[in-house]
Formats: sequence, structure tokens, C-alpha cells
Amino acid sequence: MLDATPLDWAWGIVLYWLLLAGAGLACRRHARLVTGLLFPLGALGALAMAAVGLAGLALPAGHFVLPIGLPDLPFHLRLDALSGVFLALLGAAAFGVTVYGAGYFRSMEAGPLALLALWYHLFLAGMALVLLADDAYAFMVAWELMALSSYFLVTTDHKVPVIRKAGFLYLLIAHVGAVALLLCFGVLQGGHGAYTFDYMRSAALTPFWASAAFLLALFGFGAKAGLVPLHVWLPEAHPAAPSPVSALMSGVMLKTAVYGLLRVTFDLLNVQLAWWGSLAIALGLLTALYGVVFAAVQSDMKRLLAWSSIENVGIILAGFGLTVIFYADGKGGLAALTLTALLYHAVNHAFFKGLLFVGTGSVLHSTGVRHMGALGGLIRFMPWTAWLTLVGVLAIAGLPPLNGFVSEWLLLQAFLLTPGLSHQYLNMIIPVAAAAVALAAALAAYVMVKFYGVVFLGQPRAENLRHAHDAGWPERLGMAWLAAGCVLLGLFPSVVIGWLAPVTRLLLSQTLVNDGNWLMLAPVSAERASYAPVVFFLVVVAITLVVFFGVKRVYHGRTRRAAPWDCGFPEQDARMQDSAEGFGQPIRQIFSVFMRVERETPDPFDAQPRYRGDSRDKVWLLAYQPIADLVAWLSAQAGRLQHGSIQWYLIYSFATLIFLLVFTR
Amino acid sequence: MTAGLILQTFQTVLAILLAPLLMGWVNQCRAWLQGRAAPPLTQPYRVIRKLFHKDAVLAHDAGPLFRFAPYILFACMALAAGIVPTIANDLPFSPAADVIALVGLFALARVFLALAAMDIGTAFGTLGARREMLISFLAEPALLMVFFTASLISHSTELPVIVETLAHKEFVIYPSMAFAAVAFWMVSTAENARIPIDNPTTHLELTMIHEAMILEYSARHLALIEWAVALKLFVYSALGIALFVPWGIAPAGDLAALPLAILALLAKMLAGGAGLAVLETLSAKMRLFRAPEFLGTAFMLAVLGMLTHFLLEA
Amino acid sequence: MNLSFHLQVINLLAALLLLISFAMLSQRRVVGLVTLFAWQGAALAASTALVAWSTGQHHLYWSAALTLALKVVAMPWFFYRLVRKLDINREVEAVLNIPTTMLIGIALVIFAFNLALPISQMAGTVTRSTLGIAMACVLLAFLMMITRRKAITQVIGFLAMENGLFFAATSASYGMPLVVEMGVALDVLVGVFVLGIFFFQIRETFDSLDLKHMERLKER
Amino acid sequence: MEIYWVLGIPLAGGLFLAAWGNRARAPELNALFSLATLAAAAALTMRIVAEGPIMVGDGWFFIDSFNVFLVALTAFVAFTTALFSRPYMRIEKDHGRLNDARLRLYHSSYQIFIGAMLLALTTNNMGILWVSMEAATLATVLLVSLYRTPASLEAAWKYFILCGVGIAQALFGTILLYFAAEKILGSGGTALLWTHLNGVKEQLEPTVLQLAFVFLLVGYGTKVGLAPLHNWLPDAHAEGPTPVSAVLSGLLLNVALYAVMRSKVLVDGALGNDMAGNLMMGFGLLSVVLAAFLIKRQTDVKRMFAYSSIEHMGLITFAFGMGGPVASFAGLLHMTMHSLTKSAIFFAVGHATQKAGTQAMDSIRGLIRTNPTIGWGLMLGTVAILGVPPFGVFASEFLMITTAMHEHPWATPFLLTALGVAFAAIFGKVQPMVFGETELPRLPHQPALAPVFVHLGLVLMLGLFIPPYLADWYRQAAALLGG
Repeated sequence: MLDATPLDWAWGIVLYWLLLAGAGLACRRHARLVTGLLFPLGALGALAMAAVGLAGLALPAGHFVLPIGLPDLPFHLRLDALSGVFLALLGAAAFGVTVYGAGYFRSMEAGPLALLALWYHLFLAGMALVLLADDAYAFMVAWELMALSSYFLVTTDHKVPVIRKAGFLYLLIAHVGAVALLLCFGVLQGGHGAYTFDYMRSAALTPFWASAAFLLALFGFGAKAGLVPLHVWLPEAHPAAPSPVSALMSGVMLKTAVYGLLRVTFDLLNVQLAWWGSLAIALGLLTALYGVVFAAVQSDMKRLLAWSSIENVGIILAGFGLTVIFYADGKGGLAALTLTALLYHAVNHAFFKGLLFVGTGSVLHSTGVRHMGALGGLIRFMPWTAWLTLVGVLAIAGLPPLNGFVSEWLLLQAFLLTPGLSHQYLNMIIPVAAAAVALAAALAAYVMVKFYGVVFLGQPRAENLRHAHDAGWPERLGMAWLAAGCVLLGLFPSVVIGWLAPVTRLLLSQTLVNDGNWLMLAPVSAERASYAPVVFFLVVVAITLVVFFGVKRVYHGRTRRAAPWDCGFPEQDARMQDSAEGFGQPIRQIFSVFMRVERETPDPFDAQPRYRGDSRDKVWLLAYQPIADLVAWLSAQAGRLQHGSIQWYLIYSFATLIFLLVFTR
Repeated sequence: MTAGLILQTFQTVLAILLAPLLMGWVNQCRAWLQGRAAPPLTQPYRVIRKLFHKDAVLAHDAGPLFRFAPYILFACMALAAGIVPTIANDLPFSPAADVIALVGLFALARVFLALAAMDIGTAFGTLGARREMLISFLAEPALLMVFFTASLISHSTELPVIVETLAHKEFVIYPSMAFAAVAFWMVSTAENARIPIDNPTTHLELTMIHEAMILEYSARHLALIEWAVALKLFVYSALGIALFVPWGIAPAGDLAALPLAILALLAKMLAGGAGLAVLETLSAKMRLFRAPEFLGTAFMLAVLGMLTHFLLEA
Repeated sequence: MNLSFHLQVINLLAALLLLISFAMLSQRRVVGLVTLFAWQGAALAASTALVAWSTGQHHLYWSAALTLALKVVAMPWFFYRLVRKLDINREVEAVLNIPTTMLIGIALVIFAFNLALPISQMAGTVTRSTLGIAMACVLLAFLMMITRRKAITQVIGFLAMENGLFFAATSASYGMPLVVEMGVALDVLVGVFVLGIFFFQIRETFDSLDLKHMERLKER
Repeated sequence: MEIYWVLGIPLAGGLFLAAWGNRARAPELNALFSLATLAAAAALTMRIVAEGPIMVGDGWFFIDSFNVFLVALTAFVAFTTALFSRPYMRIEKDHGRLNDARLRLYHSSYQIFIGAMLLALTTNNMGILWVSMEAATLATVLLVSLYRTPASLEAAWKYFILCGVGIAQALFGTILLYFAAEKILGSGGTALLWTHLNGVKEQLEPTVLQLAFVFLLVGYGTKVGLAPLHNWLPDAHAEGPTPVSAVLSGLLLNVALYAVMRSKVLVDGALGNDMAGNLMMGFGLLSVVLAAFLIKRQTDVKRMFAYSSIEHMGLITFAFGMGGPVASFAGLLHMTMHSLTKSAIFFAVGHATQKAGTQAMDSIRGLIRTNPTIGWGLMLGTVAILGVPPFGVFASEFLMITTAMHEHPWATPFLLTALGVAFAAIFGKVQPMVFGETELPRLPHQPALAPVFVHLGLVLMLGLFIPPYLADWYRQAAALLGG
């Protein structure tokens, strides 16, 4: 037991989750047992998994072979630094979310709850296996297990047609992506069933086939990560799922795609080309901007968060592209910096997006409303949720001293370091890319102010909100864990970067030099750039307190309460606040190229005036609709072959026979 | 180090104290240019003092967020004043936050103010918050790009290093900085709620941006906000100076140059304030939806600056 | 020299088979078809027997006898009864008009000969030259199935194809192993039996054996 | 000796049940005979495991690793189907769609059909192979038209004529084969014994075998359901009773493909090029793509899954066409997986349609409410057949697709398209059937769904762990098929 390696622990935990899944199916009658026992146990597993991941970062890679799988191809497992960091991410985020879930799911009835517990733990196990797999078959099995279980989680509430549609779209795109991955492994494999990653590492591909493999991987993993134009499922599926599940999907599952991309590009492929990086950057930035713009115009809070996930994935992918460029250009140190930045951002996103999703979960749970136009003022009725969510909002808006800022800071530093590159055109392009990243970050702040302001601040837009109850204790605990993660990751980046060093060493055989100390982050050199969040934080707090008490001391602290200023218009009511649509309107106007806007405006004499502004995704209209039509047309053509007359069928056979006879002469 | 600490505190306190003065000076110049009788130079101090003495009036639903925002705002601006080299160049704090962190700092303050404005839930608060965020999402990256141009030249994002490179290395003309300068001016007008983006002296709620956000504030809270606003203007001017006319800022560890530095600062501030007043008088406030175009131009100029750096100076 | 005489007779019978196939293509009445089918069987049986006698392949007598029993006696009798019972002895309207069918048929014959040429080169049998004719019969029967709209005519076409196959077997390699011949014959018998049942089912369901009633199952 | 039991029991069963008629316990007897067959097959399998390939009855029967697992599979699925058909047919009778006479016909020809397939699998004589294939067709024609509805009659008629014509081509191919063989092996029965032919395949005349293979492929390919020869298949599957659909698509297609493969081995040996392989790849791809697009427009659930059978047969044919140890292994594995999964699906579908009283998918809704077991059975079966791991279908598709990408990249776009379209079509239609709300009442009777979950369990098991001896069979068979 004591000499068990992290890998043993890891697959032990996977097994444990599978058992919990079975147990979930077993107690179809006892809902209390599921929420009271299974979910806490699952959370413990997640915590252990986080520890295992950290241990895996520290220790050398371990191998293990499970006696299942294909005859010549048992499941190979491997726990190295890269898997380690993502396992840690998975465990840490899943712990918070699962603890939250233990409270959140209490109101479900037994039958569905049991199934939910089954798929939930299968989902966790699937994601962990994806990170552990060391051969193509195990990887694909885990990958699809992950997709399938999450599909069943998404369709938990399958009575709603929209949710069914969302789940269908999700599984379809996931499956197509999976087939692309199969083809990618088909390129990488050595024939005769050499499917282990070890073999692929050793194999040498020509640049052409390497590029083919990379593009297939980009397609396959991009489909999972929500890369534009493969993102269409994401804003449908994430809102459809129960909130803890959305949190896991957004926070963790998308990262498995990032993991896969890193694994294939830097570990399995033995050649990296600069143009891959340029492509990835272009796609990433497009995704980031597209996502954030659409997030800004959403009026359903979970859709808003889903779109913002697309944005973050885009930023991560841009970082990935930059890493490839640096690495292909032989700039190991800079590549290490960008890789660190993108890993850091992945971890951060897991925390704050998880936090935000569960936050919305509590709102949904106590109000039953997802449309932001019917919410508001909740900070007074559910303070715990509101204040904990605020942490996540500030973090995702990329504000110091929280974690979102650190990764953006690192990424921007990386962009600033490009002038070293040998390609002149890249030198020109990169600054524009940096500008785009900055723009996306700033827009994210806009989105988050909208989100928080409309949902939690101001006046409640409906009366029933006044009776909204705050989240229960398990929920609070889970949210607090995630919020704490946001704060700590923001305050002690040096430590985290120390942890991430093995990954860069593994993939790029180079580590990021931190010229600072435990409280100051200084990549490359302190001369170039440095950032000490702790100092920053303490100073701000100190000044705030000094001023606060100073003012109290020197002047009287007298306060009166009064009605707010109504500028002479007495009938102020809650509906006069900015609605979600109103908040999105400027963005809709500026970026109208991206979207097709449908809006209903009421006429002036409408007694119950309603306004609806709906921004449709143009990618759907321009890319997916035509494909669907084409398929329908083709199948119609195929159907005409099959028109019932036996004579025609005989003619087919006859023609085939004659054709083959002529053909084979 | 101790010298550094002394300098640091000295400079920060100095900035905090001088900030309303600059505001007053700008208002005075504007009054003169508009042919009005000018308020005294110390008018801002009086306003602040008056406000501190009043009883605070809070809306019924004002929550902690609303009440704490002014303090956080003030603290952020104070820290900013501590980071930007105004008179001296070796500041123990400045490694804690480079230019990117500085932008983050401004963003932090802005977001808190916007959230506070939405807390009560009046029509104008949310309106102001929305407009503020709208303007900032273009202004912020533009500002970042301006900094990037400078840091591409000096190979650092540390303000002291930038100033060191620009001021105390051999004199070079950087065309890219010209673009940057224009962009910086456009951004700073937006960020400080000045004409042509916003009008600090407006009393018509519908045209307000910044003022609409702080419509609900009174007394000590309002005083802190006014002060913070003045401080912000000061910091921006200091930034402009540090980036574009950095000569005269005392290099590291040379206290003798300090008095000269202070004089230089005062001179530059006088000139800058006057210049700002002139520009404000000459231009008129633009409609809200022209603002994105204006700032978009600024953004483009900043990016263009970087590109020219690669073309001409790399 | 008498071998060559047998050969001539066999070739004659082969030609007869081909002729009958064409006749079937052009025949419009069901009863006529059945008669022709019987004649074809007869020709087949005769040629098989002749081959058996001339080459001493005794098992071929068996298959000749089978052919005679099944295809000349049993089945035609069965079909006659059927036609009378269901009284379906009307014009069989073809999908294509007769001349076109004929032209296609001739093209098929040429094709079949070309196809069979290289094979019959390497055949060791005396009757190798008739392989092409056998193949032609098969293809013509196929064509007939395509061009006829009545269920019963399709069946006759099917059986004509069987005839062609038998003939091919005889001419190429003096027939198949006896077991196989037996099995095939059994299958054919059962098949026809099943068909009989079928006809009644179809008849009572559609009260007609016209295939145009049977085009409902399709992609719509 | 087991072989005689394997063949004898179903034949005896068929005759007996024909005599016994639909008295009480006829369904049980049917299941019992199938069980006995299964036992015999198991014994035979044990023997092969112990002794390796054997030749019985002075060469008339030959059992090697290729057909032994097909024998076991056939016997197994036949047994589970018999179990399933017991309650199913009773309900059909209660609904008044069947009467005693037809049930008698059903039971006896069911056994005959199984016997014919087993004979086709075990015989060593290509001629007998043909005969028993034809017998299998004849045995099922009347089963397809069991309901005597116009549609079922039409389907049966098409089935009979198209397969009959096809099989006639196969006979011509067999004749040519014999013609080529007897010059080396001498005339007489032994010239058609596959083992003998296999021994001398290098000396067989290439041109003749090439021609022969064309006829054999068109002939048996018709029964495999390769496009464009597939037209009988959807009708027959959709209109026949569900148990028949299950065995047709689960077993008969396999047997037909088995016949094609036996001939391919000989032709490859004779020609020494990969003409046969290329033909099969072409047919396979065409079938996969065409079927995928046709699935898209189905409204009848059984018809849809029939097309999915065409698609999978196409995949298998493609894999065998590629050849090589991995692809052939994948093909064999896929045969197994497909028959298990597809028959399971038909079981579930059968109960679903009985409950809804129609096969139109639009009117089947919310199974998971009315009967969770059927709902989950259908859902999991669909997911499995669509090639989602950890179900075994994925294992074979994994090997196929990766190999295809490695060996024949040009084919992969077609595969990608077809799999995508098929997935979208099938899942998009099944999801609303399983999920969602419905006003239909719960099923009055308790369906016999044990077979469904037994099959799915096996498929799941094989997706994660393939027993060593099974893997060995597959390997030997793959080597045999020109690995």
C-alpha cells in the first residue's frame, strides 16, 4: 500500500469511481443514500486524484498495463507530468463540483438520481482514463466513454425537446470528432497493430503525414474543445446539463481536448512545423473573439457562460499555437513560457468557470429562472452564492490579484517576447494577435459585469425572487473551495509555475526560469517583467482599510437612508434597469457582422410591452445548414434508386454482373 | 533600499496631494479659455473637504458593494500613483506590478465602480455602468498596445526600466512612439471621462457616462471618488510624461536630482494640463456611438505603432 | 467419326436451346411460354443423355433423367394446372417491346460467346463449344425475367436460367458431382413447390399475378 | 461426431415440429431444440479448441477456426432468438395476426433454416454450400410472408426472386469453379471439396477463377446485401416477423459472406493478385455510403435497422477486401459483434413495435417511460451498433478505420462521411423514440428481454476483453483469409 506509485493510485481511483457508478445504479430507491453518501465519496476520490496528479508531477513517469482491451493491445496506462497536471486539475475542480452536487441534487427523485450518479461517476472515470491512457485504443475508449456519459448527463431532463436536440447535436459532433481522432491514430500507427503511444513516439513521420496527423488531431480535439467553427454544440449542450455537470464539462472536459492536442503535437509527433502554430493562433483568436462577442449578447446566463468557455478555449489554443511557433523556431525557453501560460490558464478556467456554473446552478435551483431578464438583486437574498460568485467573476474578468490575470499576464509577456523569432512575417503578425487577446480579455470584463450586474445586483425584476433561498451548506462548501482556488492560484503564481516546470521539461525539454522568488513572479528576468500579487493585494487592502478607518476617524461616519434619485420621474420600477438584451445591444451593434439579429420590438401602446433581441450564430447558417441540406438532397437521390419495381432491381443485378464481367476482362 | 522606500512613500503621498491641484489647474485653464471667471486653483480641495463633512445619504437598497467601492477605487489609484515613476525612478513597489498589471489595476477599479453603480438598480446607474464598460473594452487594449510599443523598444514591461531606456540611454527618435502618443491621448481622454468622450461637468443624465455611475454617491463616498478621479488624471499625466517626455525623472539612487525632478514634474504638469484644457475647449463631446469608432481608431493607431516599430526600429 | 456425328447432334440441340430461349423472349402467352419451357427441358435432357452416351459419363444419365422428370413432365404439368386454376392465360405485356428485347438479346449472345471463348479453349470436353450457348441462355433468361411483368413468367424465366446452368455444367465439365446435381434438383423442386403456395397467396391477396401491384415497398 | 448432432438436431426438430403442429409447448420445444443444437455446437467447439481443425465424414465436413466460431455464434443467436420469439409470437397470436397453422410453419421452418445455415457453414463441398444456401433462402421465404399482408407478400416475392436469381449466378460460379478444379483433381465429388481446392489453388486456371469469382460474388453478394444487389433486404427485414428479421440480419448475412470468403481464398491463391480484394472493397464502400444515405430517410424502424445491417456488411466486406491480419481480424470480430448487437436491437424493437402497434418511428415515443428496460435496451443497442465504445463494435471499427487510414487513405473520406451520416440518422431517430414523453400505457405483458441484455453484455465484454482462445481463432482465421 505504501509503496504504491501514483499511477497505481490513479487507476485505483478510477476503479473506485466505477464502483461508485455501479453503486449508484444499485440504490435506485434511496435518493438520500446517493446524495448523502455516493457523492461525498466521489468527492473524496476526486481529492485523492488531485493529490495523485501533483505527485505525478513531482515523480518520474510510471507505466502500467491493465489486462483488458484488444488481444494484442491491453490497456497501457502512463502517468507523466502532463497527465499529472491535468489529473490535478480534474481532481481539484471535480472535488468542489462534486461536493456542491451532493447538496444540489438533493431535490431530484430517486430513479433519475440513481442514473445521474451512475453517469456522473462514469464521466469522472472516463476523463481520468483519457488522461492516463497510453495507447490509442485505451485512449479512444476512454474518450468515447467520456462523451457518452456526458451525453446522458446532458439529457438528464430529456422531456424538454430542446435539451434532446442539444444532446443529439453534442453526441453527433463528438462522434465525428472521435472518428477524426481514429484517423489521426491511423496515421500515427505503424501498421500491424502497433498502437501504443510508445511506438508512436519512436516512429518518424514525413512532414506531410505529420501535418495530416496534426490537422486531424486539431479537428478531432477542436470538436471537443468548441473550436470555431466546430463550437455549435457547446452553447446548446452546456446550458442543457444540470449545473454541476455543466461545470465539469466546461471546466474539465474541454481541457481533456487541450491535453490531447498537447499530447499528440509535442509528445507523439516527432516534428513540429511553424505553420501549424500560425493556424492554431488564427483559429484560437477567431474562437476567442467569436466566443466573447456572443457571450456579450446572450440573455440566458448559462449560455453566456458557455460562450465564455469558448472564448477561454480560444485563448488557450492561441497560446498553444504560439508554443508551437516558438518550439519549431528553436526557442525552447519562450515555448516553455507560453506552455506554462496556457496550462495555467487551463487550470484557472477550470476553477472560475466551475465556480460560475455552480453559482448559476444555485440561482437556477432557488429561482427556477435562467433568463437573466427575469432575475436581479439576488445579492440581497442569496448572499453566499452572490459573494462567492463575485470572486469567480473578478477572476474570469482577468483582474489582479486573482488567477485569471496571472495567465493572461504570462501570455501577453510571451507575445511581447516574439521579436526574437526568425520569421519576419510572424514578428509582424504576433503583435496583432496580442492586440486581439487584449481585446478579448477586455470584452470578457464587459461580459462579466453584465452577468453579475444583471443577475445579482440591482432590483429584483420579479416578485418571487424576494423569496429566493440561499444555497445549502454543501453547495457553499463546494463554491468556497473553488473560490479559494481562484484566490490562491492568483496570489502564489511562482509556486504553481514551479509545479508546472516538469511538464515543460517533459514536452519541450526546457523549463521556465523564474527569476523571482516565492512571492514575486518574474519569468525570463526581473529586468524584463515582474509581478508580485501578494504585495499588490496587501497594498490595496492596506490602503483601503487605512482610508476607511481614517475617514471614519477624522470625520463623522453619519449615514442616512433615502430613496434613490429618480430624476423627477416618480414611477421608477425594476423593469427600467438595463435588461440583458439592453446590456448586449452596443456589442451587437459593433459586431453585427458575426451574427444575424432577430428582434421583436413592442409598439408604443402595448400594455405588456415585451422586447426580444435574439442573435443567431452565422456559422450555423453558413456552414451547418448547407451541409444538412446537402445530405438531405443526397439521401433523396439515393432513395430514388429504391423505387419498388422488381424489374428495376433485376436490372441492377444484371447491370452489375455485366459491368463486372466487362471490368474484369 | 531604505532610500527607495522613502522615495516611494514620498512620491505616492506627493501624487495623492498634488492630484486635485492638477484638476484645479485644468479647470482654471478651461475657464480662462472659455472666457469665464476661473474658480480658484484650490477649488477641488474645498469640494472634497466639504463633501467629507456632509452626512452620507445612501439609497435604501445600497449594499456593502456599493459602500466599499469608493475605498477600493481610491486604493487602486493610490497604488497606481505609487507604481508610476513621477519624480524618482527606483521604486520598491514597481516590481510588484508592471504596465500590464497597471492596466489590470485600472480595470479592477473600473469594474468595481461599474458593479457599485448597478447595485442599487436605478435606470441611470446601469446605463452609466454599461457605457463605461463599453468605452473601456476598447480603451483598455489600446492602452495596453501603447505600453507594448514602449516595452518593445525597451525590452521590458517594467515602467522604471522603460523610463530608464527612454530617458537616460542615448537619445533616439522613435517614430512608433508618435503613433503611441496620439493613441495614448485619445485613450486617456476616454479613461478620464473628458471631452470628447464624456463631459465631467455635465448635468444632463442622458449624456452622462462617468457621472451617471456615481449619481447615487454623496458625501465621503463622493469625496473619495472625486479624489480618486483627480488622482487618476494625475497618474495618466504622469504616465504620459514617463512614456513620452521622461527627461528629468531622477535616475535610480540619485537623491540629488530630486528637487530638479520635482520642478520638472510641476512644469510638465502645468504644460500638460494647459494642453488638455486647450484640446478640450477646441473639441466637442461626440455622440455615444461615435465613441467606439474614436477608440477603435486609437486602438488601430496603437497597433500601427507596434508595426512601425517592427518596420523601422527592429 | 460417329463421335463427331454425336457432336453435331449435340451442337444442333444447343442451337435449339438458344432458339427456344429467343422464342421465349418473344412469346406473349403464358401457355406458350410453358410449352416452350417444356421443349427446352426436353432438348436439355436429350443433349445430356447424348453426352452421357457418347462419353460414358454414366452419372449424366441420372441428371438427364432428373431433368426429364422435373422440367419436362412435372413442372409444365404443374404450370398448366396453375394457369388453368388461376386462369391467367392472357397476354403478358412486356416492359420493353419485343424487337428491342430481341436486339438486346442478340447483343447478349455475342457478349456471352466472347466471354466463353477463352474458357472453352481450355475445356477438355468434346462439348466445349456449347459453353457459350449455355451462358447465352442464362443471360437471355435473365433478360426475360427483367422484361416480363407477370409473376409466373418470372418464375419460368428463373427455371429457364436453371436450364442454362445445367447445360453449362454438362457442356463444360460433363456435369457436376451427382450429390450436387441431386441437391440442386431438390432445391428447384422445393422452390417450385414454394412458388405454387406463393401464387395462391398472391392471387388471393392481389387477385392478380401482375407485378405492378407489388411495387408498394419503396423509399418515398 | 458432434457435427452430426449439430446438423441433425435442427433438421429433426424441423420435421418434428411440422408434425407436432402448434399444440401446447410448441414454442418451448422450438427453444429446446435450439438449446440442444447450441449444446452440440458447444461440444463441437470444445473439440476444435482441443484438437484444432478437423475433417469429418471422409472430407464432406470440414471445421476450422474460420467457421467454428460462426457455428457457435449461429447456434447461440438461434437459441436466444427462439427464447425471444416464444412470448413475442404468443402476443402476435393474441393480436390475431397469426394462427396455429402459420405458427406451425414458423416453428418448423425456423429449425430447417437454422439447420441449413449450419450445413452451409460446416460443409466442405462448395456445391453443397450452394445447395444449403438456397435451402436457407427457401426456408425463410415463407417466414417473411408469414403475416400474409400484401406488403409481406411483396417483400417475400422480391426476396425469393432476387435471391433466387442471385444464387443462380453463384451456381454458375460454382460450375466454373468445378470446371477449373476437375482438370487438376479429376472429376467426381472430391473436386469441389474446399480443402482439396485450397491445396491446389495455385494451379487453378486464373481466367476461369476470375470469371467464377465474379459470378460467386454477384451471387452470394446478393444475399450478403451488398449494394446495388441489396434491394430485397430492407423489405424482407421490415415485413417479416421480428424474430425472422433478427436471424436474417444476424445470421444469414454472415453465412452468405462466409461463402464469399471461402471462394475469395481460392481465387486469391489462383490469381495471386488482389483483384478479389479490390472488388470487395469497392462493393463494401458503395454499400456503406449508399446505406448511410438511405438510413437518413427511413420512417419504419425495422427498415432502418435493415439498412444499418447493409452498412455493417459493407464495412465487413471492406475490411476483408483490405486483407492483412489486422483488417481480417477486425472483419471477423465485426461479424460477431454485428450479429449479437443487431439481433439484440431487433428484439428490443420487436417489443417496442408490439407495444406501439406500429413500426412507424414517429408514433413510438418515450419508451423509457412506458417500459424502461425496452427503452434502455434499444438505446444501448443503438449506441453499440453505432460504434461507441466500450461496446465491441467499436473495437472492430477502431481496427478497420485505423488500418484503412494506414493502407488505403483514399477510402477514409467515404468512411468518415458514411459513419457520420449514419450516426446522425440513426441516433436522431432513436433518441426521440426512447426519450421524451408519451401517452401510451405501459406494456401489459412482461417482455422477455433477457436475450437483449445477454447479447449486449457479451458485446460489452468483448469490447473490453476478448478471451484468448477466441482471439486465437480470429488470428488463425485471419491468417487463413490471406492475412
